[in-house]
Amino acid sequence: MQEVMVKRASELMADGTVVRVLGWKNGEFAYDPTPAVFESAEALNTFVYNDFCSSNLSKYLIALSKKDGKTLVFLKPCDSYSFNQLLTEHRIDREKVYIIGIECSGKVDEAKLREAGCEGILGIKSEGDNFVVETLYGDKTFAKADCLSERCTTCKSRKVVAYDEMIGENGEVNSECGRFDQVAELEAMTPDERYEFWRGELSRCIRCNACRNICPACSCEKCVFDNPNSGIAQKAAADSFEENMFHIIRAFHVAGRCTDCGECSRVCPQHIPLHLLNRKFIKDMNECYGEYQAGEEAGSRAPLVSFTQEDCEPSIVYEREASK
Amino acid sequence: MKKISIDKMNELFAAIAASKALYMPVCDGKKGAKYAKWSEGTEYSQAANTSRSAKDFFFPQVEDMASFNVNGKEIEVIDTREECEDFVVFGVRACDAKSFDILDSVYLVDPVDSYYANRREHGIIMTMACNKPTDTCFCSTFGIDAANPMGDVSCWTNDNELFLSANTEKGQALLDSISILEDADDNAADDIKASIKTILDKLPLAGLSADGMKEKTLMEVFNSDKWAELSESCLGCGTCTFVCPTCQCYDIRDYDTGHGVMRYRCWDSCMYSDFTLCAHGNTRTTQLQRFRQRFMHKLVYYPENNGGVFGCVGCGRCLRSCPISMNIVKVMKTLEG
Amino acid sequence: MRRIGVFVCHCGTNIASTVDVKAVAETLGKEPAVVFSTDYPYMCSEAGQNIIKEAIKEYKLEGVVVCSCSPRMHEATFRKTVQAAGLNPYLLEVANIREQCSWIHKDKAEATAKAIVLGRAAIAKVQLNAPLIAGESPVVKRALVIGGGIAGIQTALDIADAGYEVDIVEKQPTIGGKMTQIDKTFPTLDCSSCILTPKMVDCAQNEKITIYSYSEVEAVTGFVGNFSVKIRRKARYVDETKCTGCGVCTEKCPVKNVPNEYNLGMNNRHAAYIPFAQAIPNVAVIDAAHCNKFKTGKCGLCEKLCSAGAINYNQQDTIVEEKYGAIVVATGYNPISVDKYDEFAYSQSKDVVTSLEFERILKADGPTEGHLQRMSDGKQPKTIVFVQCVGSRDTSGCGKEYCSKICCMYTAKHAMYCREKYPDTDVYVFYIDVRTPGKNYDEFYRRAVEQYGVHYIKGMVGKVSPKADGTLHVQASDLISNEQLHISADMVVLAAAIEPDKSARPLATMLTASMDTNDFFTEAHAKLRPVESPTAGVFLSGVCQGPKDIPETVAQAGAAASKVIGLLAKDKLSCNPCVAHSNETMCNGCSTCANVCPYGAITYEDKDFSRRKDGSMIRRVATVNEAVCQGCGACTVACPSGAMDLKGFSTGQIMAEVDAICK
Amino acid sequence: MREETLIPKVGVVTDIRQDTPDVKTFRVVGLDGKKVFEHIPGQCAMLSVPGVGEGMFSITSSPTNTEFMEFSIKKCGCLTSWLHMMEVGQQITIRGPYGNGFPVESSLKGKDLLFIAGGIGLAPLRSVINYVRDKKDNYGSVHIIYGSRSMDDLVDYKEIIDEWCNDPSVKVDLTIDRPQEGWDGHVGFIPSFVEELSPDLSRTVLICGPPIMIKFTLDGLKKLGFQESQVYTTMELRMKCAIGKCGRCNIGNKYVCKDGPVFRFDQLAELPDEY
Amino acid sequence: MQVNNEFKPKIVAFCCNWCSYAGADLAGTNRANYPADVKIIRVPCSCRVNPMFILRAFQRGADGVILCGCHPGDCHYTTGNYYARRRMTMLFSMLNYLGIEKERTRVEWVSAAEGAKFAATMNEFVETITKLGENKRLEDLRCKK
Repeated sequence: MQEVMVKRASELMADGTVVRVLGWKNGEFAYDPTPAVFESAEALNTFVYNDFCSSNLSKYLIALSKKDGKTLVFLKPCDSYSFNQLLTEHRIDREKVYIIGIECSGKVDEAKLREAGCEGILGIKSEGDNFVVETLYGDKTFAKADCLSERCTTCKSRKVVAYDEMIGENGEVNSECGRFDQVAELEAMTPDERYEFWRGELSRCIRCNACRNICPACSCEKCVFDNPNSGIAQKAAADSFEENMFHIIRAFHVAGRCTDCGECSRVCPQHIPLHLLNRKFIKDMNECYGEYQAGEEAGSRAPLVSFTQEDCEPSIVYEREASK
Repeated sequence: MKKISIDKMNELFAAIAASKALYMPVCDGKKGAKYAKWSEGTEYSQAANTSRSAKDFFFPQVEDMASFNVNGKEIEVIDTREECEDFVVFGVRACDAKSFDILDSVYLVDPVDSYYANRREHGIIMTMACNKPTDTCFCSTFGIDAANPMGDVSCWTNDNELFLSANTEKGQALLDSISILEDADDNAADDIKASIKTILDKLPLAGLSADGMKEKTLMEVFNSDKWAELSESCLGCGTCTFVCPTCQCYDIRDYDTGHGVMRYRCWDSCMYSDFTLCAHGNTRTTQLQRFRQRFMHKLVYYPENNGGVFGCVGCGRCLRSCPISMNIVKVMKTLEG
Repeated sequence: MRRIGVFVCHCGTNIASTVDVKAVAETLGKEPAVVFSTDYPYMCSEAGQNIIKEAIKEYKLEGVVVCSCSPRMHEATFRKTVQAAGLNPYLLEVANIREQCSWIHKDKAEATAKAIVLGRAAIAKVQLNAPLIAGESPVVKRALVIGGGIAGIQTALDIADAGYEVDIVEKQPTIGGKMTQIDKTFPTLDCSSCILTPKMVDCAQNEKITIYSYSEVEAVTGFVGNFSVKIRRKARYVDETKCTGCGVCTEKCPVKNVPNEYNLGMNNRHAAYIPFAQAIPNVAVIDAAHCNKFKTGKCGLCEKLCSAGAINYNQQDTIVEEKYGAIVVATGYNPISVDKYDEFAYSQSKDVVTSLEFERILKADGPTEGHLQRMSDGKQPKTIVFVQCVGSRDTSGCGKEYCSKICCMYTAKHAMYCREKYPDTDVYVFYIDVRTPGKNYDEFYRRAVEQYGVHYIKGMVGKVSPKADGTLHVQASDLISNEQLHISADMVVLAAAIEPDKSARPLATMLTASMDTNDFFTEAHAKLRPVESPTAGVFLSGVCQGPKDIPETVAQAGAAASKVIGLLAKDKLSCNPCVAHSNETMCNGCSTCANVCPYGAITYEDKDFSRRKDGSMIRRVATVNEAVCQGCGACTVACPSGAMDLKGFSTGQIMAEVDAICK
Repeated sequence: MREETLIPKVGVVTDIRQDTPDVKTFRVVGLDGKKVFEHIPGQCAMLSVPGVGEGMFSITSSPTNTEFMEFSIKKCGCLTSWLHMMEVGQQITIRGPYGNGFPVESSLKGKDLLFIAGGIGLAPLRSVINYVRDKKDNYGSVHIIYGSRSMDDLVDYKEIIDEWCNDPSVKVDLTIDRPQEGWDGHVGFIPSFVEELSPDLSRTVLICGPPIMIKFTLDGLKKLGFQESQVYTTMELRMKCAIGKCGRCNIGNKYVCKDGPVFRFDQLAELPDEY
Repeated sequence: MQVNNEFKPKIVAFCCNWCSYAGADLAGTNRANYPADVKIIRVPCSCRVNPMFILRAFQRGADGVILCGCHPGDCHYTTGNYYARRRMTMLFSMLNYLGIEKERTRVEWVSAAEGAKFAATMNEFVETITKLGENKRLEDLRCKK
């Protein structure tokens, strides 16, 4: 795959279609490639694509599509949804981007290896459906499927929804992915249990803004939390209220715009399951206003900027809770 | 040197906790480790390191500095500081222990930061040698010996026993106050140290050296053309800063509570776009500048002002938590390469 | 911190009996920013207002809080007061301590405490009030009417009558619309042409009216009082200024087999044609899609024959750009296509016709020259079945959910006509309900039943099957006698539902006027502003707003005209200054705000934010047209970055109120 | 518990003077009516209004003034706007003194001095000018070149005319950017004015003003033959702590609040251009 | 449930200018009582109410927040309350999801003619909040005296 990608990138640079390539660069270890921009064919020597290339590259295109010349980008299915959403919001100039869609069968979460007790990782070898992790304290073998990120185990779609060409087979939308199961589990709890759960999670927040800054939907010129005039600017979760506030407002601001790419949960250094907030909104909107997948189609109208006269009343929240 | 059987660890903890608050790494679900206050039943975690650094103990993410009552044109300043209670932090790794020196060189120089000093004076650090250093560890790059951690008391452990050795008066006093400790031979922990040493040599980042940084002048590093590619994908979040044990920048903010004004300080990150924003402009408007500032500070400015000591302890937290896997190791290697 | 003055009104005893006004004035007087605080029995009285004016001058007040009755009552009064004292009228806040305090609470201590909190909230808000100036925008004294049917014609005539220029844009080669195709009008049975034609001629002759026939609106920009509209004048290949309407070209044109739109395709016309005899403008048009000259390059007969030299095969579409102060939408309707109602065999038999086709059959200039004949064999039908509600009130999803409103009446008309002219005809009408709520309407319907013996049957026609003998077998149910009926009919007439013209949807987008799910234009208020669209300066006339018959349409057309005249009579429009405002340094240009704006007040432009140090940066940012924005604030919440704020109700102001209340 | 410099003291505003349309000078004393602290010329204080913000302002009064401190403040942000709305008697908080100040007791001693200021840039220099005037014996002659956009924008115009211009040991040259009715002095930008005046090369230069003015004036001075090592300036950056700990006001490895705000240009030449 | 007589809830009511604020005025005109704990903030339209305002109210010590607007279909601005309805449904659902008492937030459509409904709604809401007691789950301790 990597070779095909490099080859195609070189060709497109050589024939002048694109002037730069946005992809991943190999890292210090087997598991830490960094998103990178390659401006020459030689630079592509360090181009890498493997199971650890998790980053959603779409957000970088806001800046790159403002530069002169076309940018070649490799988009995974998830990323292509984000790309479409950014197109919808006029943040990316489609003409300045050349997309190669790449098939994706899920990305590996390094944290899963750590959870399984893998420390002192020296190398990771891919052997069929397994990874052999060489560590200072002995080799360990894992089934790849067990190492996938949460978002990949509940992958909503393996279909690249925006591309100029594909490498590999384009996949299908998986409506039975079960991505709302965890949300449903929480919904089934009592309010007290949910309160305990979320206090436990959100109290770990260190307000590093990783979730916000990685989020393709959180691409505001100036975030309300950084704007002293917004009335809610804050730099630290100074108390429990502000921990809640930040995450509620953030989820609300991306509601209907969040494509559920799962980057927020992936990057959280405190491992807060932030996707459960976003998915709650997605699930609610699907249930109340009909199925809607942000980014599936560029130019679509999100539920919160739309309405029907027959919409449910906010009291549905009480009714649903009561009917449990 | 003192020792105690592993089976009696809880008794040791109970003895310490009897007079002082005791904190130690505990397992944080499946998600690594965090510091927590010990109480009966708390289980000490041998994890390589905690997700957040130990700097919170002395430099918490948020702390109140003073409060004000405003009444018409009048202002009353209220000093809200309180003398800190004695506490012990157990299980601090060598890297974090070293980070306190770095924080000290900022906060304990004149004018002394009384908030930090207060906690520092009342805190006792019990370090723990790293039996299982991990791939992201590179403390040896900065001359730190994971086999010989510093702090008020250094500890080593094997499957059977915990060895303790005091490095300071505070540490000695603490050990003296605990009667259940047995005396041990001064070189009782040598085997443990030796075994750690062999692992340290095998770490993937074992050969990493920062010496190259010292060979260049400040302006040479500053003007390097590598910063552009290094910072290209930086998101400008503060993750590296906030998990870093040596990052010490803070912001001072006022919060109007409706019945007074609370002045508090909180961690800030030089990676944030508003870090240097003021009424008449911003001196670092691009992420390149902000990214460069962070690494220049750790690798050039800080050593320049502190006799060549780097502002990094190689704990590896930023290697693990950077959303885009950019980190100080890549920066050092690229700048030197 | 602004210097604030607080004025507490007793409202006689209305406030003072439950609220300790002295205590309120005294307590609020101690608030940090307050430099003057007083109470008075009637703040709204001249003496009370003078206290405010004097205090503003004496204490150099920069903000005024009046604690009194509801702002809905006297906000305007006090705004004038502070303005008279030289302060911006928007630096005033009213704390409602009467309707929302003294009148609802009995406990004096409680009411006083609440009044103080409400006062504090007003003080907190007024601190952040920005001095606002109501903008003014000039009014272009010209109106545009889109659609030249009876609605458009009436509106245009009324506007022109008031002395204003008005343009009609009609996409057909002639104005007149549907009404030209109709034979008689209910309930009086006047001849449709006889009442319409004079109006059409009036339009043509009125010097204030310009008719752009065979033209369409291409683009609309601007806002109330100042719309800029591009009109595409389609090439008719006949010079309108030279053509005398003699008709030679239309007679001699060798292409004779073009389906005639005027007769709904029931007969043919030439490629060069004038839609009908009374067309306005009475000018020929060449149908390029069928003309031999265009298809093969050979012919040019009309050019040779035209003595006026009006034929010009090289004519191109032209774009006219004109400014208007107001726009009236009168795009009308069309019957729905009944092809999908297979059960009625419309596509299988020529003798199953829609009501409008039936209308053409009855009319003297129709395909049968006004003789009631079957289209298949030219025989006079002896049994006619009318089917009501074809596609109307249809909740199956196949048709329209709404009632098309006119069908009951025109069917009664048709039925009555058949029985009168051809008494030997059996006429059946199948209906769900007969709805006749209009002046003389029910009488009309009853005449059809009682005087003319039309068979009205409550029930549905299940199936129409053409038989080999040319009859139509109609299978229906009679819901009242609860039996199945089988009728052998010669003709079946379907009362097809009507729907808004297809051109309405793109037009609505251009005008940023809102539409309902059926593509009818939405009125600004269903009851109180029925002829205005929510978009200022856009008015609605006729069926484009909802199904209507002719009298209603004409009434609404006149109403729309009067609204337009009211608007054009003003030289300048004063705008509500409490409108949204976008901070472009924070704006992402994501269009979320425009999505929720009911008025289309938000537009986007690329702006240069380049800075010397950081290089070029061009960003798309939102701008609010203050003349169009009505200040609802929907955009402020939709905006994720908080770039949108609402003047007079800014985020900061509302939060300050929240803070003060919760303190 | 030890003294904490981050906890401010209360100051009372006892006088407010409108200097220019957007500059006001505030006189501040402690609650006891005395000076809150002593300082050296060029040092700064952190003034704050709780709930509004805190900011660093150079102390414009001379240390030789034993009664009060003065701050000339230009309205440019949230805090300064608030300060401009204050009335006499308002309390604010104050802490300091911070920064190194001008080396009035070392390098500057005995030197002939040239002060070049643009607009509000006069504020930090005013402290030194008056200090030097009050301790005439310790210093050589004083030459002041001061310019602003217009006559109205000349800060402390009254003091300049009444006191400095009448002080025989002080030479004052004023300029404004554009001609204006009622102004018969020099018209033109400071850099070219300085070159025109061609001041004595032996003078030690203290310069303060907008960055662009400093840049061009410095170029001019170098052209005239001045060395970078004889030119001092004072900087202003975003600050929070003012004691070199919060980490934001650095230029390279120097903190403006602690190692500055006064720098010599030869020092700045070795530092990154991030100011 | 034992009702704590000591507890006086703080309730913020956002009312749209055209319907609900007028409805509140009508309640006053009709002398329809409701507790003084309710304080009204006038907004042009229910769609002006940002979730931030609601959270801010809780932060500052409110125990309940109610939003009143024109009945759906009757919005002065035609569509404002439709957006408000969706936004509030989502916000309330999220608050409930976080375990914050769902009863503390409410939306009610009150027309200018429904003075009695306004008063009844407020009475009911105050009663509910009084039963619930002090807002603890979404409080900011710094703002408590």
